[in-house]
Amino acid sequence: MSLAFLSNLSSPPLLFFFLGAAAVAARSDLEIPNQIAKFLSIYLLFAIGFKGGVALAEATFSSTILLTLATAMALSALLPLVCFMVLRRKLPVADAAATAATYGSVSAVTFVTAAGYLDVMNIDWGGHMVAAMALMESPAIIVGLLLYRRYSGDADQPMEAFSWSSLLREACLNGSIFLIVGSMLIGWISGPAGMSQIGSFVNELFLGVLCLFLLDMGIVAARRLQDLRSNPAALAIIVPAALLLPLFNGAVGLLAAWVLQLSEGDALLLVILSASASYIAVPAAMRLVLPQANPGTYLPMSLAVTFPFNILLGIPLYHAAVKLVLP
Amino acid sequence: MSLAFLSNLSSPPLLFFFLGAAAVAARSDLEIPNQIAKFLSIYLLFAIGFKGGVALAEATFSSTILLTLATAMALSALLPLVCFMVLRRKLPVADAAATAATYGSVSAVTFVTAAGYLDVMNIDWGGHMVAAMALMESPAIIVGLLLYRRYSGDADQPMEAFSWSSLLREACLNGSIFLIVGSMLIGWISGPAGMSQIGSFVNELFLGVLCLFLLDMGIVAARRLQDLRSNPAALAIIVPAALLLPLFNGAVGLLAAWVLQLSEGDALLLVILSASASYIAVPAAMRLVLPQANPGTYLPMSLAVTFPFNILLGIPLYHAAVKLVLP
Amino acid sequence: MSLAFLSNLSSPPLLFFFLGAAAVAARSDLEIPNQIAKFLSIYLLFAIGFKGGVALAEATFSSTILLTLATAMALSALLPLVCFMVLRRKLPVADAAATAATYGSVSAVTFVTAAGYLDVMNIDWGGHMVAAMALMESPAIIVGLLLYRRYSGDADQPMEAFSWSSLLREACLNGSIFLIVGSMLIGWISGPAGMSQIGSFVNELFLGVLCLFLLDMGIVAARRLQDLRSNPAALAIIVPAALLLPLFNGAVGLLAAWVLQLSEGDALLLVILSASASYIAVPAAMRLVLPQANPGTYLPMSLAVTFPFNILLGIPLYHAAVKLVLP
Amino acid sequence: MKACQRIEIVVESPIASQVIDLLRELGIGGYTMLPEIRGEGDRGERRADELTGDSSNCLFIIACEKPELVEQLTSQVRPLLSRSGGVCLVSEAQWLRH
Amino acid sequence: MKACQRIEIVVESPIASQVIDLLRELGIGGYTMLPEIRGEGDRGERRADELTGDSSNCLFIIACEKPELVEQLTSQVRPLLSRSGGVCLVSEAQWLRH
Amino acid sequence: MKACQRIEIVVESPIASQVIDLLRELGIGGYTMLPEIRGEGDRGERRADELTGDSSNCLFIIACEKPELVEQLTSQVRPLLSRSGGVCLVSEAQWLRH
Ligand SMILES: Nc1ncnc2c1ncn2[C@@H]1O[C@H](COP(=O)(O)O)[C@@H](O)[C@H]1O
Ligand SMILES: Nc1ncnc2c1ncn2[C@@H]1O[C@H](COP(=O)(O)O)[C@@H](O)[C@H]1O
Ligand SMILES: Nc1ncnc2c1ncn2[C@@H]1O[C@H](COP(=O)(O)O)[C@@H](O)[C@H]1O
Ligand code: NA
Ligand code: NA
Ligand code: NA
Repeated sequence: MSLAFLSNLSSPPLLFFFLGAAAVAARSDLEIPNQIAKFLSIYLLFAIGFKGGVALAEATFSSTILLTLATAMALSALLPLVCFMVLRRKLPVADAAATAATYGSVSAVTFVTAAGYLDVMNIDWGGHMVAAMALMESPAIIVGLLLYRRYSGDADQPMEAFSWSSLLREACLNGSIFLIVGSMLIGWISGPAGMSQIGSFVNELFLGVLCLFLLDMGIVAARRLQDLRSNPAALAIIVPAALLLPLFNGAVGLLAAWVLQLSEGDALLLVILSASASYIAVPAAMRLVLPQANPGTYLPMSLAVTFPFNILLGIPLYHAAVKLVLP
Repeated sequence: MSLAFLSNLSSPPLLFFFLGAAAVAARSDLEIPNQIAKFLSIYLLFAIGFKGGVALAEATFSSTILLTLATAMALSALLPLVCFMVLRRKLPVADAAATAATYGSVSAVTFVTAAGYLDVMNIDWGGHMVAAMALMESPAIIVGLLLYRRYSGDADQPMEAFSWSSLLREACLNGSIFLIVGSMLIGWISGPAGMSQIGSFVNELFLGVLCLFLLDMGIVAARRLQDLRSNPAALAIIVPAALLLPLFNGAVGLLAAWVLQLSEGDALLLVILSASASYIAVPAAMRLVLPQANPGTYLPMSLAVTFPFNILLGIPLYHAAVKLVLP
Repeated sequence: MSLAFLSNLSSPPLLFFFLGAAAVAARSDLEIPNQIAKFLSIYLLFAIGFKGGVALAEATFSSTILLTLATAMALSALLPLVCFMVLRRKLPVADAAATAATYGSVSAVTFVTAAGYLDVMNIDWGGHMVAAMALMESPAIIVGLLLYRRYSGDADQPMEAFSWSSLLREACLNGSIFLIVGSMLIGWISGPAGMSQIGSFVNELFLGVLCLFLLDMGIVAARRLQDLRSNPAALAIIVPAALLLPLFNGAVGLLAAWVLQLSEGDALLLVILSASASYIAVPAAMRLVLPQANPGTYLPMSLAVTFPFNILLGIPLYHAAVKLVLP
Repeated sequence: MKACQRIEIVVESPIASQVIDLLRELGIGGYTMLPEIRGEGDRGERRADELTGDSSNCLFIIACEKPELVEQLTSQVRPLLSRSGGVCLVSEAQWLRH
Repeated sequence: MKACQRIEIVVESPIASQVIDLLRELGIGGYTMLPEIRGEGDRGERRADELTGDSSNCLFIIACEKPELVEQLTSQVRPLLSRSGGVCLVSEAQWLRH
Repeated sequence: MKACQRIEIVVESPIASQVIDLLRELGIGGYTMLPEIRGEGDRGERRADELTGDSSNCLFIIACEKPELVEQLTSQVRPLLSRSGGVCLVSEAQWLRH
């Protein structure tokens, strides 16, 4: 296990994440322009989605696939329940609900990093895991909102500016999700013939782009951590929660993977999906449907603490756990 | 032919065009940042220009090449005449002239997509077609302007803010044209030695970048179509015209290709050049030299209707016609 | 030698530099969006740094390496002295000091272009030259500032808004330097295993990206040259100085390379580092520590004259000189 | 030239679409919008450095000649500002008729 | 501090260069320009999403202390606005001398 | 609504951080900043086309209700403007309280 840790930590993508954080710590003016960071993430979603789709086109359809997808959705709906129960002791109801939604949902970039890790390790993973990721995006948002309405006391009072249709649009049609699912469908339709056309674009640039993208994420996460420092009270709740929630959710995900007896690669991906927290789609949705929640709570938790934790320590840790439990 | 249609429609680049349009229809917030879209188009122009130049360096110079170039220029000057005569029955003179110029000129991106289609189909095309494209850009603009002056009635009245030199600069030195022609010259000068240096950059990324670029074009074209919906009167003229003009112009291009007995690839490119309509260079030039024309007419025609029509249905349709006529 | 000149001048990257300059001369609106230009430079620094680091990991550590690094630092501290003595006869003290710092320091992009030239020529160069480049960045800034304080007459008067810590931060932690050095360290840590992960991203795109980047540099340099034209007085001093300083500094660098008996590749890189002038890190630092100096002097000198001179004529010229002196 | 009021609104990017909807509802036909800008205030620094607009602002400039519309706009913008921060400034200007 | 007029012009990007030429002709030495911004008005929405500036605006800010220059500028900007849309606002401000 | 002063500062990008430091020192809690904009003035054209901010400007918008703070700010901004150019405009505005 320690070897996996080391080899993960010395892989270029993670080292570039550290480099970004170091740039902030050293107060260097190193910066990735904003549109470039968006481009890098577009490329990563495009590439992983397409690869997953082509893999799906080559796979034989099995009931395990369907079961995995159903489990993924269930996880996304159930995980927020536990998170909420714990968090509402320390946080206002709105913040607890929004945080629960954030941690029930998934981070596409964490998923992409884990898939890259598997590729480097030469471990197969199923293309349907991309679909699983997409399915885990939205249930958590809806559950989070229902939790808020149930526990906040102002359930009857008509929600200002709220509409289920706009909620569903935010939850399901978020740009990142739309792109990765769309790319998966396109990969699935065009199959190996499509891969022969854009294969080198999709495969050979992947890890290099991931390096540059994680360099940017390192910069942004370190900045948010610095901002957090000025708020020691919040820090005492936020940081421990942001470290424990992924471990707990990951353990539940591992349990599900064990029940389904998933392959090594798929199991790791299901665990990382459970353990990861959204910092793009859910925060955006929460602004619209739960504006009472303070983004200063749930956003730095997922972006500045859980994301780095998952990609740096989480992936090899969960991998070790998967190998232990699913031999 | 139906096979070509299907294989064209299931190729990743076109599927990504649909994905972009679907994102707009579903009101997803998927978006390619603006500078990234420009970068993708810079890459495509650079790559096609360079490839064409290297091909030119390797080709033996023949009189067919010269004839093709001359024909291309002639087409660009003549096609607007017919378009104008038809359009001025339905549109104000200024709009008709600007639209005629738009359709006489060419769309570099449509050309690039067609060249990519040929590469995927393993059909050769001549590097001089890049030069043909460049030569077709400007004559249409000048003819459009002359038509306006002849028919508008205010020919004698000095044109405000108008100068031939600024017209020619807009017409010939537009950034896209400058880049593709410049890259062609550089490819021609540096030849196969140059290709060995930047070959993998130019070739292997091409279709992948085209996917992302058409994703953006799908988004933009769908937005413009949505804007059009609010104007049903215009719609009744604009949409049919934007579908018929490429068919008519393409037929004339095909006739020319038949007269010249071009190869399959070159013929298809000449047809697509004739059928395509500018939505970058000409609209920009029209703002300066024909400000009386309403950009709300000619811009959505070429961008939201003709461009998608050409890349989705036009390319395989013209290809089938070429194979019929030039066996 | 003339052959090297020609083959350098007909290589795609340089031809694209000319194309950019031609676009400005022809008043075309060709333009590389600003964030894209930054992205291209980020990629180049990342790729060269990483390659250098991997090369370092594979090299056996020798005393020549240490000596080269020490010499590089010494050059950066000493070259400004001579430059300053010459320049202060023609320029105000502040301008002379800032210009001396500019020419004592290095241009990362010139270095990257020279490394690409060596790769194309199949000439080896040592990864430690990246470290040498980084070490040459800052000494010149400090020497320039000391020169100003010594000769300006207002040495005792406390410098407004000046602090050594902010100076050192600007000098050593500039984003470009931070990125190339960080990438070198990461290449060194992850070694050939890392290269196998991101090798094709780092190697195969390099010259293509350099083409697009030099296209942008051609545009920017030509614009600055045009701005200079309106100032003939300055021109008469600036242009000759900007041509002579690289030759003089390059000669000193060649002398050092001869003393150290460096290999052909390393010698050329040391010469080009000496001959090149900073136009990113130093100008930014000068704004803070020497605001009295006029950026209109030192910036166009290095960006519009010395940079093009070095990459167009300098590299093959210095190469010929290296081959003459170090057979 | 016609007297008008110049309204300037800074809000965080995620609620830009709500401001646009509001303008349309009120029948304010025109606005100019500058996306992805930076700022600092009670809610910390917004550096415009995230993938989403989470840490960026946008700036609306609206010329409006009907005082009652300005009144309505500001009263409806106020809750948005209270909730997620920002500023709204109103000043007098002359609008060039064309 | 010196009294001046603050002129603010929003026009579509393709005619930005005409505005700059105009400013230079009039001898107005200084301006600030914000490119690629968005907006909506009588001519529909401009989303700043096209390859060319076809659907984007730009914003000029000009401080000018000579009323007659302001006069000339507005009268020459008017036809541009009539033709391709936009707004021009003029207000009073104090200019910090330095 | 509360009367305030609207301060608008254009400076070249390399000294943006000095302006921000200044604002913080003076205890001016809020500002809005538009990076990478273009302009022209006595020091030539700034096209926002370089890798660094060397040829670009940035624009600060600051709403401030304390006249003495405005006083301090302008007097400390003046030397920055003298040295590397730019403009600072001050005007009256109404600040929507929330
Ligand atoms: N006094 C001010 N002047 C100008 N802009 C401000 C001011 N206060 C806040 N802002 C802007 O409004 C945003 C949100 O402010 P706040 O809600 O105070 O955090 C900031 O990021 C700034 O862009
Ligand atoms: N009332 C307004 N306030 C602010 N900006 C406006 C207004 N009306 C129009 N604009 C701007 O001017 C551009 C062109 O307006 P129009 O000609 O009305 O379509 C729009 O895209 C907006 O950016
Ligand atoms: N009269 C003006 N109105 C608006 N902005 C100006 C004016 N003069 C200068 N500027 C801005 O201030 C920057 C520096 O001006 P200068 O120091 O005069 O070169 C310019 O690039 C413009 O962005
Ligand atoms: Na999760
Ligand atoms: Na055509
Ligand atoms: Na040097």
